[in-house]
Amino acid sequence: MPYQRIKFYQTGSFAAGNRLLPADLRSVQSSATRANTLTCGHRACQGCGEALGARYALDAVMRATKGKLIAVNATGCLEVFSTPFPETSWQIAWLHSLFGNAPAVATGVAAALKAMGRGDIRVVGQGGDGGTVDIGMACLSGMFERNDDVLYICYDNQAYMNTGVQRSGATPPAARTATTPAEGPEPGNTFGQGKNVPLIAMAHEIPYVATATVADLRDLEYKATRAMDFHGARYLHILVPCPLGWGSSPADTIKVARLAVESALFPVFEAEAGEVVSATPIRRQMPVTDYLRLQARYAHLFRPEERTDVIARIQASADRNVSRFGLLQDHHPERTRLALNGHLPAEGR
Amino acid sequence: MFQVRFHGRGGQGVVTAAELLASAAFREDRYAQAFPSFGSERMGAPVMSFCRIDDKPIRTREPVTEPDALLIQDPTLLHQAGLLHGLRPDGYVLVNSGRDVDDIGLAEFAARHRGHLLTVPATSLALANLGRPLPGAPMLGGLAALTRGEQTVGLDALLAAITDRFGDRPRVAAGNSAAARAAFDFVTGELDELKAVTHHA
Amino acid sequence: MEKPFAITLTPGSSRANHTGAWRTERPVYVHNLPPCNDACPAGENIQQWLYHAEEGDQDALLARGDGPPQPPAGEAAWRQIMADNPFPAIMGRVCYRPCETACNRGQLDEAVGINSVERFLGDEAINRGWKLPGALARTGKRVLVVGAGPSGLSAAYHLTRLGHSVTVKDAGAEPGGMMRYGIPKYRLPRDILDAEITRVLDMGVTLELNATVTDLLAELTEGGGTFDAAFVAVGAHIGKRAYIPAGDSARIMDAVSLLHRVEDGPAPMLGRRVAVYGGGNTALDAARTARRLGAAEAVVVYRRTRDRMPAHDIEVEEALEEGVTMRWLSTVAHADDGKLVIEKMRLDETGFPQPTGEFEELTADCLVLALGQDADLAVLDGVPGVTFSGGTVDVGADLMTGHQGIFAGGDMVPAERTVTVAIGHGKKAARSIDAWLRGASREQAPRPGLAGYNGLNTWYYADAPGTIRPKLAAARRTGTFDEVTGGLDESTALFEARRCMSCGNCFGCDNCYGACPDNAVIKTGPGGPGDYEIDYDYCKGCGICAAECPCGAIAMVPEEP
Amino acid sequence: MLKQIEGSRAVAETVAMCRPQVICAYPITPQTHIVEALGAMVKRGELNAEFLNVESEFAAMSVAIGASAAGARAYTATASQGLLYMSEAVYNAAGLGLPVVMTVANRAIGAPINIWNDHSDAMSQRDAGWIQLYAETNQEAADLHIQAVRIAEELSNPVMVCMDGFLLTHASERVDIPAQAQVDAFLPPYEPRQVLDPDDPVSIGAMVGPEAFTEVRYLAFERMRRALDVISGAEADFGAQFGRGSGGLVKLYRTDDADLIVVALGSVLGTVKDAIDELRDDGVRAGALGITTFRPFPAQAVRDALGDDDRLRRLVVLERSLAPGAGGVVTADLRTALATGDGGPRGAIIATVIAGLGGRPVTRPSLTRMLTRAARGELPEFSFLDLDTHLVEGELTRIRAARRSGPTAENILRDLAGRS
Repeated sequence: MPYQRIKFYQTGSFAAGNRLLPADLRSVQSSATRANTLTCGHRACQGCGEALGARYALDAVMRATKGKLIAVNATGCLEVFSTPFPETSWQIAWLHSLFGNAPAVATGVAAALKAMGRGDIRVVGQGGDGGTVDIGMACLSGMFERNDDVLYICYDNQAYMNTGVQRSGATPPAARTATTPAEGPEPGNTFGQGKNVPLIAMAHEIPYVATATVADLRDLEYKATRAMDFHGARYLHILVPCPLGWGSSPADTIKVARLAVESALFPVFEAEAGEVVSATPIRRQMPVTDYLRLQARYAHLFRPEERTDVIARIQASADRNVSRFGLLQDHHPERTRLALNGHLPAEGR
Repeated sequence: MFQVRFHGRGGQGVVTAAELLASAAFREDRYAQAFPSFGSERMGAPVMSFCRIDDKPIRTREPVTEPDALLIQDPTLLHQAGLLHGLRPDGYVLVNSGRDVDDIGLAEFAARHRGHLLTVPATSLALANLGRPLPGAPMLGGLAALTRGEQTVGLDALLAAITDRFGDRPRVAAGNSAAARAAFDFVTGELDELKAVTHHA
Repeated sequence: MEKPFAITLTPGSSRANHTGAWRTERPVYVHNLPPCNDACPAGENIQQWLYHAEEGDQDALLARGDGPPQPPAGEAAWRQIMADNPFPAIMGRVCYRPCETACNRGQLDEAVGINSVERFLGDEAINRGWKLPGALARTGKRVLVVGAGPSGLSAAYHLTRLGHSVTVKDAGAEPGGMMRYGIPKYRLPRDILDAEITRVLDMGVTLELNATVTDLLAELTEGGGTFDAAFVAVGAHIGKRAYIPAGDSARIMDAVSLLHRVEDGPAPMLGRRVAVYGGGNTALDAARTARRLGAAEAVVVYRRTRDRMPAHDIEVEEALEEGVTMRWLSTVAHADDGKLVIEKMRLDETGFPQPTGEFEELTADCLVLALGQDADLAVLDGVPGVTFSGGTVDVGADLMTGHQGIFAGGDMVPAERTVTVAIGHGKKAARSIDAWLRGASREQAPRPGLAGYNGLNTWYYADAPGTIRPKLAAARRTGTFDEVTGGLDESTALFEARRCMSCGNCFGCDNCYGACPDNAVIKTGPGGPGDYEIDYDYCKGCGICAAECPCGAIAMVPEEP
Repeated sequence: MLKQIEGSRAVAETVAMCRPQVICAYPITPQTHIVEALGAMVKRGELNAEFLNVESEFAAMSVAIGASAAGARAYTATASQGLLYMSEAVYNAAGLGLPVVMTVANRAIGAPINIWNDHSDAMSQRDAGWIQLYAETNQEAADLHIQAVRIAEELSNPVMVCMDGFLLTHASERVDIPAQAQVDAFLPPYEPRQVLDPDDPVSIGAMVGPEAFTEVRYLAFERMRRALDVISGAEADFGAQFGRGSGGLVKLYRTDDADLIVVALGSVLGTVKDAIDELRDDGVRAGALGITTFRPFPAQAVRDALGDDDRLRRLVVLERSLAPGAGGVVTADLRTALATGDGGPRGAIIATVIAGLGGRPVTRPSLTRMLTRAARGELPEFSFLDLDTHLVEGELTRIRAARRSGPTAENILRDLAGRS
């Protein structure tokens, strides 16, 4: 099912379902027979973006693989809330080993399947941002470098939520965490830190890298499905808001993710063999403050007085994304590629 | 039990030499044990390896401290402290050198170990036959001659071991074998000469 | 598989853990009142019929082989309109569209072209000859309707559907009242008018034309007549007269009679220059008609300014397009042969026009007065209990006059005088009469809350600007009475219908089903409105479903302790 | 088939015959020759398996965990720092009950960095839940791998085969390499107890709280108890199949009438046996008890081996690792074994001798000297073999003299240099 913006107008073009679409163009999540890989009764917080993102992604992969799927999970919120003895919320073959080794364990599963002649079964490795960009980075890079036949999915909620919201390598600048408190002249996380794992993944020139959020289900499902068209190492980075850690309302989980995209703070794109091939254009660009204000982790930017200086730096990074990925035009892969590879002037450099 | 200690420099193949000797002994239905002086030495550094040969299983794993034979693959090591340390009174010493024992400053030692200390131009023999300065095989050929194969190994077993070791590279096998045979003949000749001299005296 | 204790678990076993206990608020599906429905004087369920219309008739998008062939959804939409309003084709032309003014989409890009879709459906019904469902069982009750205007015909239509026998008596030669004698052809072609009236009559309504009711009570059973109840809607056909000093030869007529004569008599000779005095829709109709009757100049003289004009903007725009000119802040002080004396006015702080004493001349062969209309209340004169005030009949909320069994509506009761309002009165009266005949008092269903713009999540709606209806070129208008505004074709009508955001009512987008982190929304059907249930065993009450519902059809309500 | 062969090569060839499906490794001295050989076999197509060059030992064990959970026979090898680096995954493999087999080419642990042999690495993982087998010779090293695969899969528990780095891995000696048919006959195909299967999905690796964690651990303890029988069973079957004794729980050497018994693990037993013969020639009734299976600790087998009459016995535990602040790791287990259960000698006098740390040769003369003292009852309860007392005294004096005396290791090296 190729992902396409709906070309004809009718109510709810971007909604999960839509009775006016032929069944094969409706989303996996709209199907009454979706796999529900992560089912009811899990112990995630109210409005958990990770629970949502995991089901979105894995249900799509389950459809793409006709149910022939094995998932490997890093330690973290997802693992803890889904499998506390004696109950599991997973309805697929699922293995949890350690915090930092999910990519390697997934590699082992894939290698075993190959050795046993079960190439029909596909493997997904998954973890949070801590397990991916920090403690799991070596294993992830190794999996990429060997081009093992694994799709690795990072559910990025931008901090160590499982342990009580400590700063991770994916925590954005100025965000408050338990280890980057809103104190002192530069409150929250320091500017100029953190790593962009999608770009690092692209540097490995693996077949497929993509970013997505829980705000655009159709885009996310397309990418999870597209990833399964490839063999070798693939990486999907999904932004999943965390009401607890971000201090946002549980009801706003999807809204916050949407604003992250519409403000250009989280560029949504896909790359093949190290080259960006498409960037999802922003529908209506929003100022970053619309995004920041919804989250208590940024409250110090607005109270007691508004930190216009800090907000300006954040806006600058959003603007940089706009020019870097060409987020404001209907996507021009060539232009985006050039910008990303530094051949075009990009703002905020 | 016959114990050999090999002295050489990293890259000269002392470990291979020890293993070749062991494997030759194995061919003669004897028990053998070969192992390097386990180190992280790099190319050119002084290194040792060991070989034990016995008629019954060998259990000990300690380094050879009282060798029955010393194979010195590089004469520049001769004046290294403790090189000859622990050599048994009736032990053998074979030095890789084109010069006479007297010229390498071992005259006095040679006098005490008459017929047990010899030099053999292993490197030049290797160059001549193999085309590479690897003295391992000729040194073993020399040892076989020096010990008359009694306590160590016979030439045939040695040549078989060499052929087997380099089985996948026939040219190398042939070269090493030829070098070993040449060294065997050379040492045999030297010994006959000594015998003759003794006879005249 | 023999599973190692505790380390390895059975899939889906967490369903034993009922997380519903975490909930402090629960989501519930609601139906809120869309602003269009709220604003419709005829009480149409616009959101509902647009929903049907969205699917289109031979919808190429649905003809992809999935599912059985769809019934003509356009017909379903039309029936939905007909439940409240018997004249979609007329509405689609003459209604002043309060629905579109209220439409939430207006705050996103442009209001949905409800009126144009209604017209498309109305025309489709005429062209395809769609039939109405049969009426309910006959009640044996007889109702007299006085006046065959929009209000009377609407009442007749609804009463008939309710099973009553209806006779309509009208003083005119043709049915339709103001729709025929007040609205010019170029706004409402007569074939359309006739077709929709005929459809009503074909239901078995008895129509008596040229029949003026002189003794209403005599018609009723109480007066020895045969009717159990009456609905009076004779409209307001008497043009207001104002005293204007005029010379003997001055040619003055009123707009109402002008429009009436254009319809059924020899068209009056107006001359080259025509002045129309007044600021209402009728004034503009008169001016535009004058142009079509050959007047080179048509000037509208109005005492106030444009922003204070009671006429609707569309009318003013179209009039200006057709070369009609305006004289603001002016009154006619004196009329003479071939010329008028105009006094300039100014607005005082209360916005009331005051004379300035400045005069000027305006050449005009004829002066048309469009100063409003009065209702002919004669039919109700002397009926016991019936009272009047300000030239209109006093009625209750159920449109019943002071006399039991006699109801009134349309232009003769206090209300905005539009066709749509009149049609609404007809429906309301019909229901009241039905209730009265059954000896019941009609209880109003409680009005649900209004579905405001802030309750929507508009991100989910595709960007879609509105469709412009084709218009007859201004040059070709003045010569003829051809219809000015064109209609939409099927694709553009479908497009317009699909711009509806279904405010306050589920349209089956599956968002709640998809967006629940706890899989606590159950799909009970293929995915249409109301095909969902909340599984309160697992719903943690996060509220994402409500927040992400595009049309605001889910509400979060506190859990009772 | 008899071969004069390097230990690493012998192990590689034997492991290949066990038909591993996934082999993963990260290079570390002295394990390299084993995985190099296996890698070559896979490349040449002689061995039908997936060979992965991973980025760390942590990844190596993680790949093995994934492969094993997916139902494949998984093998890896490491040593020293590598074993510590994968330690988290080592515990995890055991916790998940995955029958991974791993060779540990025993080597010391830094700092100071040291590539030579002792048992510090394996001993550091003794409580990881793995079965630990120690090879005395390269023949046994090879044979133990065949048994390890069978034991691991029968119990669904990982097995570590420990062979002394360099002393065995790099030593060329006579080894009887079995025929593939023999190995196949001894090793049934892998039938996993639990497996990741999309057609019969399960969640492996749940989080277990206080309500059940103790029970999970108890079951692991029970499994280890059962392992004692399984290991003995494997030893017996192996003997029947291959016609030679290898593996098992413990091995005895001239212990029948012995009243001086050396307890040791691994290749040092060879030199110990020579020393014992020498002592016997001098009339000392000495013997040796080799512990092949260190985890689970074969307490009963040890008690039985040492006899239960009232004769006074002196036990010398030769430790190849040091538990700083405690003493000897093996000694502690031995004392527990003798203090509990049925039988076993009463009042045995136990002396711990730390020997052969970081590649220090354990020579027969030193052993003989030490054991002679032991026989005379002159051996202290705890001592180091061949400790350069002069050297350490020098450093200790220096430390007492000045607080900031610099790194001990470097000072010692300076002293050594100064001496020669």
